Amino acid sequence: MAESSTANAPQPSSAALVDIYRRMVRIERNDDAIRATIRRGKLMMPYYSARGQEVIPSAVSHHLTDDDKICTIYRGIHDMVAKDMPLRPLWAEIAGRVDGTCKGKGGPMHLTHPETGVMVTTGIVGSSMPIANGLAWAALLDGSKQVTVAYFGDGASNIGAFHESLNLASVWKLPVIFVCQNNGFAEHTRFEKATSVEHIATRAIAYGMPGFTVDGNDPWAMYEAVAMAVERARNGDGPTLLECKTFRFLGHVLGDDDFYMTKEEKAAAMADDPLPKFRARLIAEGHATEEQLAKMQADIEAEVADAQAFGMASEFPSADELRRDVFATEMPPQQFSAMEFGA
Amino acid sequence: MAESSTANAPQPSSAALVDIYRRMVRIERNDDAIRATIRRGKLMMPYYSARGQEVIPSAVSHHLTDDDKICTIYRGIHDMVAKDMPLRPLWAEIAGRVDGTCKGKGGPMHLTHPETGVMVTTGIVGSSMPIANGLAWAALLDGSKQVTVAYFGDGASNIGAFHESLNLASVWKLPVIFVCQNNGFAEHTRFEKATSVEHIATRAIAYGMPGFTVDGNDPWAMYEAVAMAVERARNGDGPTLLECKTFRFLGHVLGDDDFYMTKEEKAAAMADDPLPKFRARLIAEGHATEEQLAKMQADIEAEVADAQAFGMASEFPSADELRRDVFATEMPPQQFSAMEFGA
Amino acid sequence: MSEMLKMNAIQAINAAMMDAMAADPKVLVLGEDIADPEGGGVTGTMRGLSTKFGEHRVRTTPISEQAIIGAAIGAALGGYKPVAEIMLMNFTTVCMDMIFNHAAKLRFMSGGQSAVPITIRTLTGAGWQTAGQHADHLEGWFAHAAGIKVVAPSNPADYKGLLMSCIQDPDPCIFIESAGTLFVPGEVAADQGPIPLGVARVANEGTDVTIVTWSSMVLRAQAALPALAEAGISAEIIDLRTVSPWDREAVFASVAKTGRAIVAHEAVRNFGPGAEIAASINEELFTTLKKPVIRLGAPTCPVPFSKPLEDAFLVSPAQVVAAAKSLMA
Amino acid sequence: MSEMLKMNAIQAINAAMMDAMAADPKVLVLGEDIADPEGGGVTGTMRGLSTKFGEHRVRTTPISEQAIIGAAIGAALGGYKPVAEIMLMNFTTVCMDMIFNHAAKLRFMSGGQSAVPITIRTLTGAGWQTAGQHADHLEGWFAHAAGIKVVAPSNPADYKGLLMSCIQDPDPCIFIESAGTLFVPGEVAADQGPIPLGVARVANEGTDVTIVTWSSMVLRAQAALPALAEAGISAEIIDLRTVSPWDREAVFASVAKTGRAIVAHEAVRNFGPGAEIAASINEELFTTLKKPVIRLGAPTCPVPFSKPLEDAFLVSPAQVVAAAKSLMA
Ligand SMILES: Cc1ncc(C[n+]2csc(CCOP(=O)(O)OP(=O)(O)O)c2C)c(N)n1
Ligand SMILES: Cc1ncc(C[n+]2csc(CCOP(=O)(O)OP(=O)(O)O)c2C)c(N)n1
Ligand SMILES: [Mg+2]
Ligand SMILES: [Mg+2]
Repeated sequence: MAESSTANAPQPSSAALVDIYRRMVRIERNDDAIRATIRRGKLMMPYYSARGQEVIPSAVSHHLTDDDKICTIYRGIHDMVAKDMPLRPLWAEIAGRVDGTCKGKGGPMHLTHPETGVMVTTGIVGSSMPIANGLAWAALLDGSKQVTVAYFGDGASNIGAFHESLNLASVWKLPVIFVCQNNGFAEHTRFEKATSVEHIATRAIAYGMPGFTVDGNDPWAMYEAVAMAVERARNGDGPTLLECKTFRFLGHVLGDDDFYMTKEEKAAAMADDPLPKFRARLIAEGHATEEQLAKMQADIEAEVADAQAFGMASEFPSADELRRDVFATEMPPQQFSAMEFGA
Repeated sequence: MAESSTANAPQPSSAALVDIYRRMVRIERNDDAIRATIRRGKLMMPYYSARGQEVIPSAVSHHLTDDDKICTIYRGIHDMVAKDMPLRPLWAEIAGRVDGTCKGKGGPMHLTHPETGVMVTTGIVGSSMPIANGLAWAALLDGSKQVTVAYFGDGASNIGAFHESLNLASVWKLPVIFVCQNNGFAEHTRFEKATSVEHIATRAIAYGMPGFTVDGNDPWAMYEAVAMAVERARNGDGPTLLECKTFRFLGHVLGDDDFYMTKEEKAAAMADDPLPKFRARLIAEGHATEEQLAKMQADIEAEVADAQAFGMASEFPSADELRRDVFATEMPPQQFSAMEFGA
Repeated sequence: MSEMLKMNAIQAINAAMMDAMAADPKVLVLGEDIADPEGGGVTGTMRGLSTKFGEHRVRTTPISEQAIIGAAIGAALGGYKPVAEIMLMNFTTVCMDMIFNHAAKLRFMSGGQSAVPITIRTLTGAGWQTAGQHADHLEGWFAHAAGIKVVAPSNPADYKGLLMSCIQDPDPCIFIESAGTLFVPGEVAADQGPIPLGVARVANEGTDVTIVTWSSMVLRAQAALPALAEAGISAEIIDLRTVSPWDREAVFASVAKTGRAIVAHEAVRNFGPGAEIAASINEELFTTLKKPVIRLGAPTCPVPFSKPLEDAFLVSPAQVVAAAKSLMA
Repeated sequence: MSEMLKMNAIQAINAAMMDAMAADPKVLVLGEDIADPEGGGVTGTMRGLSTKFGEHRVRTTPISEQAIIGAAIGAALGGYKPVAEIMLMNFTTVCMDMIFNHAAKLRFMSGGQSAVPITIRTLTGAGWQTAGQHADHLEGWFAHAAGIKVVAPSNPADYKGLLMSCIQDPDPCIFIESAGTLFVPGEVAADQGPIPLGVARVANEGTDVTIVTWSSMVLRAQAALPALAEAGISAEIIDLRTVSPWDREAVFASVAKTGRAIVAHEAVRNFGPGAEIAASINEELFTTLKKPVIRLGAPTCPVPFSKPLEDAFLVSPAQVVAAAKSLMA
C-alpha cells in the first residue's frame, strides 16, 4: 500500500552526501563518548542509544535550516546532534549541570535547544506529534516556509496521539513531516506482535496523506524521500509520513541484553552497519577522499572531547533551581513546600 | 479504498426483514414517546435522538443473540432498543427512578442492561471501543462464539481510542465489530471539516482489517454487511469495521436548531426517511401485510406506553444511594463526606 | 467609573475573547465546534470570533483532545497565545498527558527556555443532570500539578477579567467554567480589564465565620447568607477565584479575624482541594482557631443522574448554615 | 509459622502473581512487554507467567494504554480479573479516561450491575534520574476519584499480600510500585497470603510523634529513626499501605496517643494526599493535638534530573527529624 518514492527526484550532490555523513559521524562519535562515560561511572542516566539509526536524522536535517523545528523523543540525541545542536550544553545537560541547555533540570530525555530548532524532547511515547502540529500551525500563521519534523518510533504508531496528530495535520494541511524510525522493536516487543499492518506508511492512507516506506539506512533513499516531503511542506501541500526502516544496535536502553532478538538477526544488522558502508561508498564513488573524512572525524572527535570536558567540569545547580522555571516568576517559598523543615 | 460488500452474501428472508423492521419501529415509537415526554416537561435530561438511524442497530441486532454484547454511546438508546432491552427499566432510568436499570444513577447516557448484552453506555467519545475489545477477549478465553459490537459516531473515528482499539483488535484477532454510524456530523461540525479521509472504512486498511462503507439506511445492505462481519467474528477470523452512512433528523441534542446544515440537505434526508420507505417496500414486495405491520406497531405502542407509565410511576431513589455502588461494599459515612452537616 | 453592563458569564467570556483577540494578534482559539459555522462553541462563548478574526486564528478541530492541546502547546512554543477549549472538564482525561506531562512541565524541564502561555477553557459542574461523565470538578488534580495555574470564577466580571489575565499570563492556565454560574447575570464594567491571578475577592464581609470557596460554590454560600443572618452569624465569604496559586494572605487574614473557617467546594470532598486549604489554615492559625476547620464538598461518588440525588450530591446552602452553626456552638 | 524467605519487592510481586494465577483461572495479565518472549515486564515482575499460564492469559500489548485499560475493563465485565500494567505512573495520563470515567465509575453508573475487578499495577518514584515524566507520585489524584482503591506498599511482604488482595477485590485497584522500595530485600512468609486492604501497619511503635506515611517514604521515615532516638524522640510510624480508603482508626488512635503528627509522602506536598489526612486529623483530634500537623512532601515542581536536585526534591530523613523536633519544641 505504501507508495514508493518517485523516480524523478533530485539526486544528492557530493557536498550533500558528505554533509549527511558528517552528521552521522557526529552522532556516532558523540554516542560512543556518552556510552564510554557512562561505563566509566561518570554519567548516571538511562541512555537510549540510537547507534545504527544515524542516517535518518542526518538526511532529514540536511534538508532543514536552523529555523526549522524538530520534536523528538527519549531516543533522540541523534536527532539533535544531526540538527547541529551544540555539544557543550548537551553534555552539561546530560551530566545534570548548570551549563546544561536545561540547567540540568531536564536531562537526556528532555533536551531542548530552540536556537537550533530542538523544541521538545519527550519521554512519553507518541507525544512528539501533537506538539509538532502546533509549531507547524504557528509557521503557517507566520507565513513562513518553516517546516516541523516529528520524530517517533514504530511502537509509537500504535498510540492514540499518532492518529489524532496525523488526522489534524492532514485536515489543516500543516507543514509537518512525521518521521517514523522503525527499528523493528518497541522496547522488547517485536513490531509484528504489536502492529496490525506490515508497513506503517500504509497508515497514511487513513489520513489522505502521502506515506512512504524508505530504507532508513540508505542515505540516497532518505535524501530523496526527505527532499520531497520538505518540498511539500514548504509549498503548502501539507504533511507527509515517512517510515524509515532501520535497526538499533544497542537494544532499548543501555544495559539491555537483547534476549528478545536472535543473535543472527542482530549480527546481520550490525554487519550491515550504515556508517562504514556509507564511508566506503563515499570514497569509492569519489564524493570524498579518505583524508578529508579522516580530518572531519578528527575535528568531530575534538569537538566531542571538548564538550565532554566542558560538561563534566560544569557546576551542579543549587536547590533553589527547584523554585525557578516552574512558572515564569520564581515560586515564593510558602507556595512551594514545607522546606522550612529542610536540612 | 473501502471494499464494497460481497456479491454472494446471504439474502434476508421475509421473517428477517420483518424482524429488522420491528426493531426499527420499536426504536422510533420509543424515541417519539421520549421526545413528547420531554416536551411536556415530564422528563429532564439531555437527549440525543437517533431518529433516522434506526436501520443500523436493527440490522446489527437481528444477527445477534442475548449473549452477544454491545457497547454504545450517549446517542445509543436506539442501539439498546434494537438489542431488545426491556423498556420498563429503560424508562424508569431516564426518569431517574429506583426501578431504572441503573437505579436512576446512570441516566440516559449510561444505561446498562447486561441480561440483554447492553454492557456499557459511555458519554465519552471513542470510549465504547477499548472496552468492547475486552469483552471480546473474554469471549475468546471462554471459548464461546459470542460477538461484541462497539457502536460509535463518525466524529469518534478521529480520536485516539479508535486507533488503539482497532489495532489491538486486529493484532489479537478479537471477535468484535466496529460499527460506525456516520451521520455526517459531530455535534455541529461537518464530517469533511474534521476528517482526513473520504470513507472511514478506508481506515481499516491501516489495521489489516476488512472495512466496508455501507448505506446504513438500506436494510438489505446492512443485513448483508453485518451477516458477513458476524460470521467472521464467530469463525475466529477477527474484527471488521463497518461504516454505515446515515443522517440524524433531530440534530445533535434535542433543542438543537440545525443552523449548521442547509435546509435542503436536511429536507432531502428526511424525505428519504428509511422507516416509511422500508415499510412500503415490505408490503409491496410481499414480506408483510399492512395489517400485520399495523398490529405490530400497535403492540409496540402499547409496550412503550406501559413502559412510560411504569417509569414515571416509579419512586425516586433515596440519598443513601449515593453511598451504594461506589464500591461493592456500601461506603461508611465517615469515608464518604461531611454529611453530618447535611440538611 | 465606566458604564456597567448586565451580562452573564457566557457573554463575559465572549467579551474577554473579543478584547483579547483584538488587542493581540498572537491570541488564537481552537476547539470543537468553536468557529461560527459550527455555532461558536456549544454554549456560544466563542460566537463571532471566527467571523471577526478569521478561521486561521479561530479553528474548529476534530474530536481529538490530545491533538487540540498539542497544537496549543506547539503554537505557544511558536510564539502564540492559544486559548484551547476542552468542551467539558471530564474530557481532560483523554489529553491529560498533554496538559500534565507537557504544558505544565516544559518550562521547568527546559530550564526556562520553553514558555507555554496557553489557556485551557473547560466547562463542568453538576445541576444539569448530565450524570457521571460530564460534571466533575477536577480542579484539585490540576492544583496538585506543578506548573499550571487553576482559575475558577464565580461571577461575570471575574469571568471576563480573569480570562483576560489567563490569556496574557506567561504560563499555562486552566480556566474552569462551572454550570451553576453560567447563566447568572451580573454587572460588568464596559471597560473591565484583566483581574490579577492569585488574588481572592471578599464576596461578603463578616466577623464570625470565614467561608473559603470558589466557582459555583460561591453562589451557594451566598444563598446561605440570609439564613446565617437570621441565626445571628456574620459570615465572611472569600471567593478565591484562583485555586492555585491561592491567596494565602487573604484567607489567613480573614480566619485570623473570625477564628472559624469553612472550606467549601463543589468538587468531591475526599482528597479534594479543600484539604490543602484546611490543612494550611491549621498550620498557620493553629492557636487562633476556635474550632477545627470544616470542609464541605461532594460525597465520594460519581455525579448521579437522578435529580434528587444530584441535589443531594451538591453542597447545599443548608449544609453551609449547619456547618457555621456548629462552629458557633 | 511458615518458612521466611528473603526477597525483594519484584520477587514478591512475582510470587503474588504466580499464586493468584494458579489459584484462579480468571486472573489475566496484560501490558507492554509483560510476556516472557519480551522479558516478563521491564523489571521482570511478570517473569515466567506466560510460560506457565500461556500467552492467552498473559498478553503483551501494543503501546496503547487506552486499549490496555479498556481491554481490562471489558474482560472484567466478561467475568475475568485482569491485572493490567501501566509501565509508569505518568503514563496513566494517556489512559486516564479509561481509569477515571470508566473503571472507577461503571459500578455506580450502572446501579451496581457492572463490577470492574481490575488491578492496575504501575511503577513510579524519583531516585533513578528519570526526570520530569517518569517519576510522579499521583496517588492523590486517584484517591480523589470515587470508585477506585489506591494501594501503595513499602516492603516485600506487603507487596505480596496487598497485590493478592487487589486482584481478589471486587473493585478496581491501583497498585503503586515505587522505585525506592523495589530492590530492598525483606522477609516474606513462604505462605504469605492476602493482606486486607484499608488496614494500616505500625512500622514502628512510639509515644511522642506519629508519622503517617506510605510507599517509599516509609523507608525514609525509618531511616530517620536513629537520629530521632538520638534526639530522644519516640516516633510511631504508621504505614498506611492503602491510601484510599485509608485506615482512619489506626491513624487517629496513634495521634490520640502521641498528640503530634507528621504526614509525609513522596508526592508533591501542595494539594497532595497528605492534606486530606492532615485535615482529617485536625477535624477529629483538634483538642488533643499539641501542635499543628506537619505535612512533608515534594516541592511544587516537576521531578528534576540533576542528582543534587533530585535528592533535594525527595523528602529526606533529616527533614523528618527536623519536623519531629519542631513538634517537640
Ligand atoms: C505512553 C507511554 N507508554 C509507554 C512508555 C514506555 N516506553 C518507553 S520507550 C517504549 C518503546 C517505544 O518504542 P518505539 O516507539 O518503537 O521507539 P524506539 O524506542 O524503538 O526508538 C516504551 C513502551 C512510554 N514512555 N510512554
Ligand atoms: C472525548 C470527548 N470529547 C468531546 C465530547 C463532546 N461531544 C459529545 S458528542 C460529540 C460529537 C460526536 O460526534 P459523532 O462521533 O459523529 O457521534 P454522533 O453524535 O453524531 O452520533 C462531542 C464532540 C465528548 N463527549 N467526549
Ligand atoms: Mg522501535
Ligand atoms: Mg456523527
